[in-house]
Amino acid sequence: MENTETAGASAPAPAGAVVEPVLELSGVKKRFGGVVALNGVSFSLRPGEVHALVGENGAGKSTLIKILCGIIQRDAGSITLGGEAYDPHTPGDAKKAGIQVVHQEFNLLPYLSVAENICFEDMPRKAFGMVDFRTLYEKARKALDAIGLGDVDVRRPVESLGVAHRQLVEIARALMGESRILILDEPTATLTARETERLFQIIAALKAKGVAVVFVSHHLNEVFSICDRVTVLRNGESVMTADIAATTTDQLVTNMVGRQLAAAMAASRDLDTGGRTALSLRNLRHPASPHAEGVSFDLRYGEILGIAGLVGSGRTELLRSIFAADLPLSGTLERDGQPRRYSNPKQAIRDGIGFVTEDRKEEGLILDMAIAANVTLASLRKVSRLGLLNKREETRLAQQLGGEIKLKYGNTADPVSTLSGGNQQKVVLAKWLANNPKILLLDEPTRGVDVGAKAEIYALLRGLSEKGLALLIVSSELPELITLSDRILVMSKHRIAGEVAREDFSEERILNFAYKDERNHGHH
Amino acid sequence: MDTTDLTTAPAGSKTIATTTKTVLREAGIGIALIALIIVFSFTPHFLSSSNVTNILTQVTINLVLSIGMTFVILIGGIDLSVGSVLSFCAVVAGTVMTLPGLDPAVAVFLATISAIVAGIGFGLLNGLISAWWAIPSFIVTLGTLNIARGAALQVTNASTIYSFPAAFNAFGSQTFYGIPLLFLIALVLVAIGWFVLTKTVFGRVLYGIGNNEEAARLAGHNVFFYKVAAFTICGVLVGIGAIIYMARLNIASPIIGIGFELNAIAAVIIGGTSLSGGRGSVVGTLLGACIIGVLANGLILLGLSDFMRQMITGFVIILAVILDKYRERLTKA
Amino acid sequence: MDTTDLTTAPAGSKTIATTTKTVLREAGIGIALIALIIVFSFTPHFLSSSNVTNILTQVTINLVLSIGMTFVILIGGIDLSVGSVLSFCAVVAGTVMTLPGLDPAVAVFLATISAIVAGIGFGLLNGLISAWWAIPSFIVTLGTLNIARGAALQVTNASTIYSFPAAFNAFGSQTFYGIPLLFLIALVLVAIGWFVLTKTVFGRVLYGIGNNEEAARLAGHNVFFYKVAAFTICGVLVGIGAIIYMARLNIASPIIGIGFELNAIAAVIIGGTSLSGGRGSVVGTLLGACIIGVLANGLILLGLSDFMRQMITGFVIILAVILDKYRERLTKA
Amino acid sequence: ADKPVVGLVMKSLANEFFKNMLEGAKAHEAKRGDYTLKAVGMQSETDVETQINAIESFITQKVDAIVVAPSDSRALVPPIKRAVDAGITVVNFDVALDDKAKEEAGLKLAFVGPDNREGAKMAGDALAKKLGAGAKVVIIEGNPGADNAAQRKLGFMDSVAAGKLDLLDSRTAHWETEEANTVFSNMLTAHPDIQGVMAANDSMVLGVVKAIEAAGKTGKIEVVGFDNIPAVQPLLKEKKLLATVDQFGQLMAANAIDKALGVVAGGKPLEGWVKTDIKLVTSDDVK
Ligand SMILES: Nc1ncnc2c1ncn2[C@@H]1O[C@H](COP(=O)(O)OP(=O)(O)OP(=O)(O)O)[C@@H](O)[C@H]1O
Ligand SMILES: Nc1ncnc2c1ncn2[C@@H]1O[C@H](COP(=O)(O)OP(=O)(O)OP(=O)(O)O)[C@@H](O)[C@H]1O
Ligand SMILES: O[C@@H]1[C@H](O)[C@H](O)CO[C@H]1O
Ligand SMILES: [Mg+2]
Ligand SMILES: [Mg+2]
Repeated sequence: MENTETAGASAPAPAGAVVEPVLELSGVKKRFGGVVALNGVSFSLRPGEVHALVGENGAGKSTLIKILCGIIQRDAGSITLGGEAYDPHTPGDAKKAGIQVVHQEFNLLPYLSVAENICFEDMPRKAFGMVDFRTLYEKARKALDAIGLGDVDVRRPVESLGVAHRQLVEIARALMGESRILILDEPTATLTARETERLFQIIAALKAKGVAVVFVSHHLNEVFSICDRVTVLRNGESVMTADIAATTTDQLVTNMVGRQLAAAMAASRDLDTGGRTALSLRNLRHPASPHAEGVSFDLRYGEILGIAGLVGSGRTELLRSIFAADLPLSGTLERDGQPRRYSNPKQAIRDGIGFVTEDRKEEGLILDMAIAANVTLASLRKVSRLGLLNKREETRLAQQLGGEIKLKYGNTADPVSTLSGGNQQKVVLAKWLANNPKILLLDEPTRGVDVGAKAEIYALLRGLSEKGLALLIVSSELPELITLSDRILVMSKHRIAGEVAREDFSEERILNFAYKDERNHGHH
Repeated sequence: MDTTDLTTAPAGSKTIATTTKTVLREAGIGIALIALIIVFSFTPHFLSSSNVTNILTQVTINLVLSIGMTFVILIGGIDLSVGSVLSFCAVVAGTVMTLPGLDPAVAVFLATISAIVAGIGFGLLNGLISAWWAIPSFIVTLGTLNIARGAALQVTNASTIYSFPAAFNAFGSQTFYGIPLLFLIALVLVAIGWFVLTKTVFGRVLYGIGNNEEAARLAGHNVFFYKVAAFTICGVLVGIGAIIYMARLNIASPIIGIGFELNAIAAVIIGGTSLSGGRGSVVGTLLGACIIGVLANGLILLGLSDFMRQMITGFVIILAVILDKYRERLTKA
Repeated sequence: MDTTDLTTAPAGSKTIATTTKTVLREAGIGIALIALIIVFSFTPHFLSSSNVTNILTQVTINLVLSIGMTFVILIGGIDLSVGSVLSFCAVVAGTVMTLPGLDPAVAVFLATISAIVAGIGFGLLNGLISAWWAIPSFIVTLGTLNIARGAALQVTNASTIYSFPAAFNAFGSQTFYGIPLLFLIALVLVAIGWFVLTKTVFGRVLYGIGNNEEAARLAGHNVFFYKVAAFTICGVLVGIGAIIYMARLNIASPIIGIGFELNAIAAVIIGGTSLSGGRGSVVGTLLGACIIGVLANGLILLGLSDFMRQMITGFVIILAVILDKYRERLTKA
Repeated sequence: ADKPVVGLVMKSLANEFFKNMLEGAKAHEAKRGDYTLKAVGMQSETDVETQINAIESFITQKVDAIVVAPSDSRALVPPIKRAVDAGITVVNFDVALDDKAKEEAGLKLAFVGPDNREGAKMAGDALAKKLGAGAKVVIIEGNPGADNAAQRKLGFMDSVAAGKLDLLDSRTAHWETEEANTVFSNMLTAHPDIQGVMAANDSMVLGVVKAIEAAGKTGKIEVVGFDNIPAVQPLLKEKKLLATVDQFGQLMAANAIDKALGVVAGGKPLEGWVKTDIKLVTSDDVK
């Protein structure tokens, strides 16, 4: 299903002739100060359809959704819901009107239990406003079972869950309410194939019940596999709406970016085998790893080494232990053949390592600070003398790197928070490139990044490896790893479960390794 | 095989750990309290029943204020005005209680009501201003701290109010098997606070707001209402605290309560509630208030100089929180 | 044409908006200050040159402490100990300055050094404890508040130190075209603070840590070091503040400085620095300190009763921050 | 309209003692009718800054006379010197400025006020007389560092020596009712055999008496205080308070203002210590 070429419209369009739309928008506009986020969007949603909303980063998808659920108010345009004017002023209004949303950003309560998170909107009550914990746990249990998280204890605090499980908890929460319309803003960005598939089953079931679903994703293959219709947003305008069956990937992409996209995604590269070993791990064990043997592998200059694995297989932890973001429990690390023991990220950075983290907002960027300040954050020594900042040099460096990575921005003095997701991700990359690293660790480098920017990032990464950098890429998107990597290691439960050479790349092989452990241990 | 097995093993073991952790959260502070008691028990008189009565009496007012402060801190706020507002509530109640011609019972009843109403008034003010304009409550309550103190002075023209009904004065020193009645009232308030925070929807939403305000708002909760409510609850407790103060000391004056806010905040934080909100409990606050009370009492009994006492108090406050950190690490490992 | 062209049009206007915003951030508070001055200028004497000298003198100590407090609040901390530590630094310096047999110049020099060293000592203590154990600085500095006060009382046995060299005493009341010399020193400190925070790598990283500690750490910055440094800088300024206090009042005593922390925090927050860290400036702090100083002075000149004065102070603190919110909204639209 | 202006600088107006003083001064202003009063108080006993600021403001406003009860006997000397240099008549009352500090500053100033040490000794002696030699007593002190607190402690110590009392403990409760209650309760635990308490002011007496009541020792422990505030009148009547000292605060400021106006009108400058009245008030004085 990852292959867009073969994907067709898997779900037939609703039978019968014209159905009354449940939701209808026309000419919706929204500005944030000087930024035009929406500039005339028209959109209609029919009951029982799954309607994809696609567009580049910053096209206005999330803004549109925020208007629909009452977080922000539109400046112009009309919206009708079930034929009546609809003008929500609070998220509560939207919920009363039967609209449920899974937002792009996490909206969880980390110290509360999974059950409380799931039922947070409407906790079951007893007399005197007391929480009916029994019902609460039952409901949460059912909700989790329904999305396939049967083994997560509902009393456990959400803070103890990994990123994917958190996303699933959010989805479970949105499914709690009886809704007419379910909006999912990039729900699959943090999920791996298996959870995604499960989600699609749920969507199909809802659809059968007549619920209308709005589905936002940067993965067009997903759009083709579950959606009935698609609307493309570009620069805040709706530029096309079509039945899925009547459109193609190329057509969508062309409409999204407003031009033909080079076939960057598919380009293969020459296998590089000549480089010296840049990094060598022997039995490196993250504190969260249950296995004393840890992880061992070599990474060569000029090589792109992919790391695949299921959610929670310990890939993020592996990168963190290399970078000394978390200190490894045991094992050794060699850099250019020399043994190293970094005691903090600073030493790893000095040693030529960069780390693009998986969560750019929490760990990668300083959102309130200027683009330039973010770009130079890890290389302030380069733009300063005797501790004094050279702002001109800083701006120059930021502009230069911005050009190299094709960053779309207004001014390097603007806060990085004003950029779209994909461009924010590029700033994170620029931050490390500014330091001329020899090794780059990348954790989900294209999460939430649109197709256009993704292609650009791929090209960029290839370019880096051709310049001799050693790249270690963790990704949950197998096509991404397959496109980029020279070699793929598959992790399972904090161990290397297998290695796949480029000539043997196939999703099936990789998944086989990924699931190996579970098969052997055979739960259920 | 199902998609759910991914974290089976860790999840199972983690659950137990989680429960233990929750229990230990309070237990850790309890251990610090017990350690302190053991140290002081070598001091003569410390464990005598009359001294236990003393300690409990001395803990009472701080405890009552700390319960309210817990609500405010849980939603990520802070209330610096509690000491001044206590004073304002007391002089209002004192004025009512000494109105000529009132039947004592009626006077006490009306005074109690008016103290609570005054507390609610300032609680509302704090909550409304900080929630409406999204201003840090630190600065809002620094403002109302001054307003309440000035108002208390203005109302009384700086004089002390006394001569309350005899029954009311007697009530303040009453004990029940050596436990001061006022402390029992405070314990009931702890129980109510615990119940509200852990068992009611209202309480869970409060925690939720402290965890992630935006998420709570997106879930359709009226964050504004809850914030105002937390400050108002704090105001109610300040009002009750004022009546307890009057019952204990038989005066009401515009200069009482100076610095009470820091004591209350210290009790809450030592009790393990996070200053950034979302985590903590009233039971922890109870233990925190007891640590402060035991410390003050024990150091006087030890016969240390006032200056040494102040220094040691500082050390122990820090030490209690450091110990709590080690306990936290232990339970994590 | 370049890759940057896609958003040029809105971006261009954004840039201007951004710059305007930055300027307005301080300008807004400046406007509040000017409004206050205009209101008071109807009071006789308010604008007289001798009164201006008064106001500047009265602002000085709070300003010096507020500069240090700005550093601490920028990294998301708070320092409640500044008042007590100022007192401790002053009695240490006073003791040194009055050592028998010292040449006056040497005595003053050694005293200044020792005040700053004492300030650094407590700053280090605050920073190390809160950074090492990741304890809220609120509680750590609440502890050192008590420790420093107790230590100051112990060192002096609660007596006041005086009889400083005549030249030192005279220096404290010197003016320069009506501007107090001490205030000029404070202005220099503001300028240094502004320079460090806006022009150096050190300052940049401090802001970064205040905004997003984890991102700063993963970019290779030693968060521990910066946190300790911020508290230590605050300590240095407290030490300098102690010397300024002594020069102005010609005494050093263990009971001075009570409540100074709240004034300093108020100046920083009114000056637009965010209590949660990462946003703000020393220039804003300067304006915030002036607002507080002008208010205190003007209300005395107005001849209002002390109670009214206290109430109005409370109102204005809140009002200043509310006004700032409206300015913020205006600049956003 | 040419009436002379008198600036009155007091300590904490939150203290009833000063509030009474202010009322006395206002009544005096109305009665004399030939001067304008401008009064300033502080927010706490230790708020030296506000006092200094107030004096500086009065200099700015060119008042004719300043009457000041200093919160610190040394810190106020330089600003007062500036006022005198500006030609303003200054009278120091309630708490005396430090002689040595005055001398160093070249300041000559009279003090109009009570003898706190003597007053405290009067109260202490009353206690000693009631209890007899060898009685076990404690002292509750005022703010450490405050001159009148120190004087009163010395006065109590004089009584302890003269009456051969057994002093068990001496601690500060910062002039505060609640703190006095706590401190004394704890003292009572450590020394269950306390027979007498000397409190440096009556606010603290209120807390002490309540602690005695709570411990069920009413009538077994004698208490003396200082200030004779209204709130202790019932305690005197019920014999829960043995004695207190009235320093006629209401008249004190009025007195000092009279003296200052005399100088302003061309009278001779004051010198030395113009002692004001103090009087022991016992249960017998209250009916
Ligand atoms: N609160 C805001 N203030 C200013 N600009 C904003 C705000 N929210 C969104 N924008 C801007 O509006 C535009 C649309 O953003 P939006 O988040 O809707 O894009 P999106 O299509 O969801 O992108 P992505 O795929 O990256 O999630 C962007 O230029 C964004 O920077
Ligand atoms: N903050 C946390 N607290 C406790 N456990 C966590 C936390 N974050 C992750 N985990 C757990 O650690 C394990 C590894 O998670 P990690 O996120 O490293 O996996 P990953 O392979 O990188 O997957 P992902 O695609 O989610 O990043 C999982 O069992 C996860 O539940
Ligand atoms: O003389 C007064 C009173 O006795 C008061 O109780 C404390 O402050 C002193 O200055
Ligand atoms: Mg989006
Ligand atoms: Mg990961």
